[in-house]
Amino acid sequence: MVAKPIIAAEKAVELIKEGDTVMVGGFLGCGSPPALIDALEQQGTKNLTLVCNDTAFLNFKTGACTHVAKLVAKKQFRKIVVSHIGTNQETQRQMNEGETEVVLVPQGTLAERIRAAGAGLAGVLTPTGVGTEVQEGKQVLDVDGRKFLLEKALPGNVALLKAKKADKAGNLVYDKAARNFNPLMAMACETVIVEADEIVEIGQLDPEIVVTPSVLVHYLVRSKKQG
Amino acid sequence: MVAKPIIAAEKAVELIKEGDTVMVGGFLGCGSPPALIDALEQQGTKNLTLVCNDTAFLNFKTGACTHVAKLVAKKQFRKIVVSHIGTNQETQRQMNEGETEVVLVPQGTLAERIRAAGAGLAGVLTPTGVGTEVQEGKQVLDVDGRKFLLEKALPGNVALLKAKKADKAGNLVYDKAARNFNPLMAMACETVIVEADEIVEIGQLDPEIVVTPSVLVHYLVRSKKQG
Amino acid sequence: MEYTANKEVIAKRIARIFKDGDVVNLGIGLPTLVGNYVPAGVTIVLQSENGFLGLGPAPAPGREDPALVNAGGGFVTIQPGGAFFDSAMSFAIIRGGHVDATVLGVLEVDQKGNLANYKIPGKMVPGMGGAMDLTVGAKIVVAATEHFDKSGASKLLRACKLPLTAAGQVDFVCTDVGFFEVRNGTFVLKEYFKPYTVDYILEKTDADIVVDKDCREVDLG
Amino acid sequence: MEYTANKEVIAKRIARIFKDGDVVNLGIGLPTLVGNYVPAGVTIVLQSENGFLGLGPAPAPGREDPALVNAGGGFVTIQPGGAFFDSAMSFAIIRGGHVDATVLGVLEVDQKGNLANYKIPGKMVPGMGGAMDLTVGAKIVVAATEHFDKSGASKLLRACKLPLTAAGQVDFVCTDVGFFEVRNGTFVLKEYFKPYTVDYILEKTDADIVVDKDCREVDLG
Repeated sequence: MVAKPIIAAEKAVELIKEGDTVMVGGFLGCGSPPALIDALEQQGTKNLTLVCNDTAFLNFKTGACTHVAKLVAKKQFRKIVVSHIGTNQETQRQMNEGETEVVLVPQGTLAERIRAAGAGLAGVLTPTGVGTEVQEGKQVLDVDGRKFLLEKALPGNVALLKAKKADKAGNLVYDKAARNFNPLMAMACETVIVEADEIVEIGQLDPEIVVTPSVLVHYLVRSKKQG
Repeated sequence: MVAKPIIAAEKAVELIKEGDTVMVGGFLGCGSPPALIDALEQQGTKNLTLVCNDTAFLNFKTGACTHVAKLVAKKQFRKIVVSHIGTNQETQRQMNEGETEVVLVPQGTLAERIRAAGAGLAGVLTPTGVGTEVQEGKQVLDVDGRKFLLEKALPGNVALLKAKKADKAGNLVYDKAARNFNPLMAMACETVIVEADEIVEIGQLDPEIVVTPSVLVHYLVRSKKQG
Repeated sequence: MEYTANKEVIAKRIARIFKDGDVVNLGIGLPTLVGNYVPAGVTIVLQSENGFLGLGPAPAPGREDPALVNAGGGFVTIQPGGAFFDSAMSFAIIRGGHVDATVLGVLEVDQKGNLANYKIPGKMVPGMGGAMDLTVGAKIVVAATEHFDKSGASKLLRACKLPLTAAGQVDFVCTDVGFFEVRNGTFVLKEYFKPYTVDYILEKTDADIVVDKDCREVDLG
Repeated sequence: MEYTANKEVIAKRIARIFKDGDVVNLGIGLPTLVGNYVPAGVTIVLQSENGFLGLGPAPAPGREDPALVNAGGGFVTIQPGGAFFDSAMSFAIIRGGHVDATVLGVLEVDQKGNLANYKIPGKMVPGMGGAMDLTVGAKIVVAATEHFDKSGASKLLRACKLPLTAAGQVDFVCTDVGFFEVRNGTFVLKEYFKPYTVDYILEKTDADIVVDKDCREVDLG
């Protein structure tokens, strides 16, 4: 098995170029990679497209601003593809004022579209969204008398992921509900960067419990937890 | 968490009725449930449709006949949906002589069709099989200038699966390469019956390493290994 | 008769829908309360769409785990026999019909079973999150809502005006005045809750309601 | 010059294609031999489509594990750093372009990059197994075949007659007489193997062949 480069977060985000589609793991921040997000904010790259479950927390009153919300606040995205923005007032403001294109995707459809990209499928036929605004502009197919939307694969350039533990080959396991979109995004991006709380030697992860196999991972970054 | 019934293999296969579509886990028999297959052979139910990766081993010269090949030999299937029959001379004979309908499906397409059924999708768009006989009779869709086949979901009535370990709620883990199609078939059938080498109390399986969550499993059967 | 909003009544009634062993997904907010009123002898298994089965109650103070939260980001626990999985598996379970029931909050719900709960154009656009998949995938979809909004307008309508979360997917609507089934394009009143009356409900609700032949008064006090 | 079938030459040459770290899927039969000749200093990671990464050599006698077999059912081992997964993930890896190269056996291969290797109608129909996904998904598809069949007929053709496993997906064909690239609808001869000559190959092969400007003799003896 071949070891993957272990690099600093600041080096890792240099792989992200203006105009790229960046996928960020996590669900309301649970399972998002904090060091990679901070480094991308520091780098300041603009005109990105974000693919994420949501845009985490940003509250004008309390001043709370967490995870990808930091990048939203810095206006690094020209387009945001997520299932939920209800906890981020700034995303709603940018959308309502036409500053940023926000595409709302049903969460299960988002998961399948990302997975499809990673699995070499052009898309899936889902009943979700039939008869709603989500249907607009999409091909509707009749299969055995029922209507389905053709939802196309959603690939990305760079994935920023968070794992609990990685081996040096890039095999990953996650922490409880922090798994969520991370394993799917690992399949769907040209460059996959993983912030891991712990990095162990090759052979120290049981092959039965690996969730993301090494072949899908390109770079490892040590989380600050690890020191 | 609610416990699932633990029943005898003979009782379990009574859930299979003439005309049913039966999915059987395993890859050349590795990961197939021996006690359930033997019980179904004993019961002798006919006119079944088999969905499996392959039809295991049946060799006219050596007399070898393993796993689902036993059911093929007894002519319990009117239709066989698999990716490979090269190791089963009887399946080839039945196909060539028109006794049994054999549908050959590319292995990755078979996996996705089963998964789609379990995931509530009507199908997927795959590039696999474009320009081959597999394309015949299927809708070809052009997505962003490339051709894809619409491969429809493939659901089943009863799944016969093999696990290494189950807890009484029905959470499952598998044994190495014996995993293969088992977790997918667990999603795709109305009734899911699992032959497990070991059945432990609820709470004794780490929720992080469960491969098939309990909600997908309906009955447990003790394998003979367990005594 | 005066209307007093009462979330507890809604949660109590919905909790009686479940059979032992049911797999249930409860939306954030009012629907989450339902979990507190499941009758003794009935065990339900809660699915959390962010990726696990066996959602348990909030942890004791000091025992919070940032990696163990529900779909609203609140700290929770996991029950023995639970399991973690990724978002694709989570929604395969939801969309694939492996969830027995879901309970969802409401902006508007109409007599055709349409539900609107994710968007007030130009005003509030939280997004649909998992709600569109839940309404399409769960075997039983229950809309949980106070009967009237703060201005006193009926939340049960002849036709939703807001963008739909799901078209024709709602099976039951439970409010704090009664329990309704959606059948053939009308609401069917199955139960009215003390102290409200059938006449009160028919008069105040801006929708077509058929009174079930077995309709009865229920006291959820 | 007389032709002698030589699988070893084919395996040796193909093994030189790989870069360090490549993820490779080797078909059953002749392609499996390729694993034995990977040059020192190059580590490849073998993917086994029945569900794991890090396929290792056959175990010592007595150490066979019935749950640890390759896609042909043969006993194997798993390398440190390997991982098991289900068939959907296995083919997501294959179809999704995460496999750098696949080596597949041949019944017929033609100059348009068509491959036939799963069916001789009415005679032998093993089925395509994972081959159709592998040809579509792997970044590089190498067809491995003896140059002639037992009757002496060329296995490289102008156009396949048998049902196709894949249309236009083959990148390279390696036989025991030479190494060919498939380019713009013809075979391009890149190397001829000692003791065969360019003229021998052009004369005996039933297909259009362009001789690459850098074409050279290679000794794989």
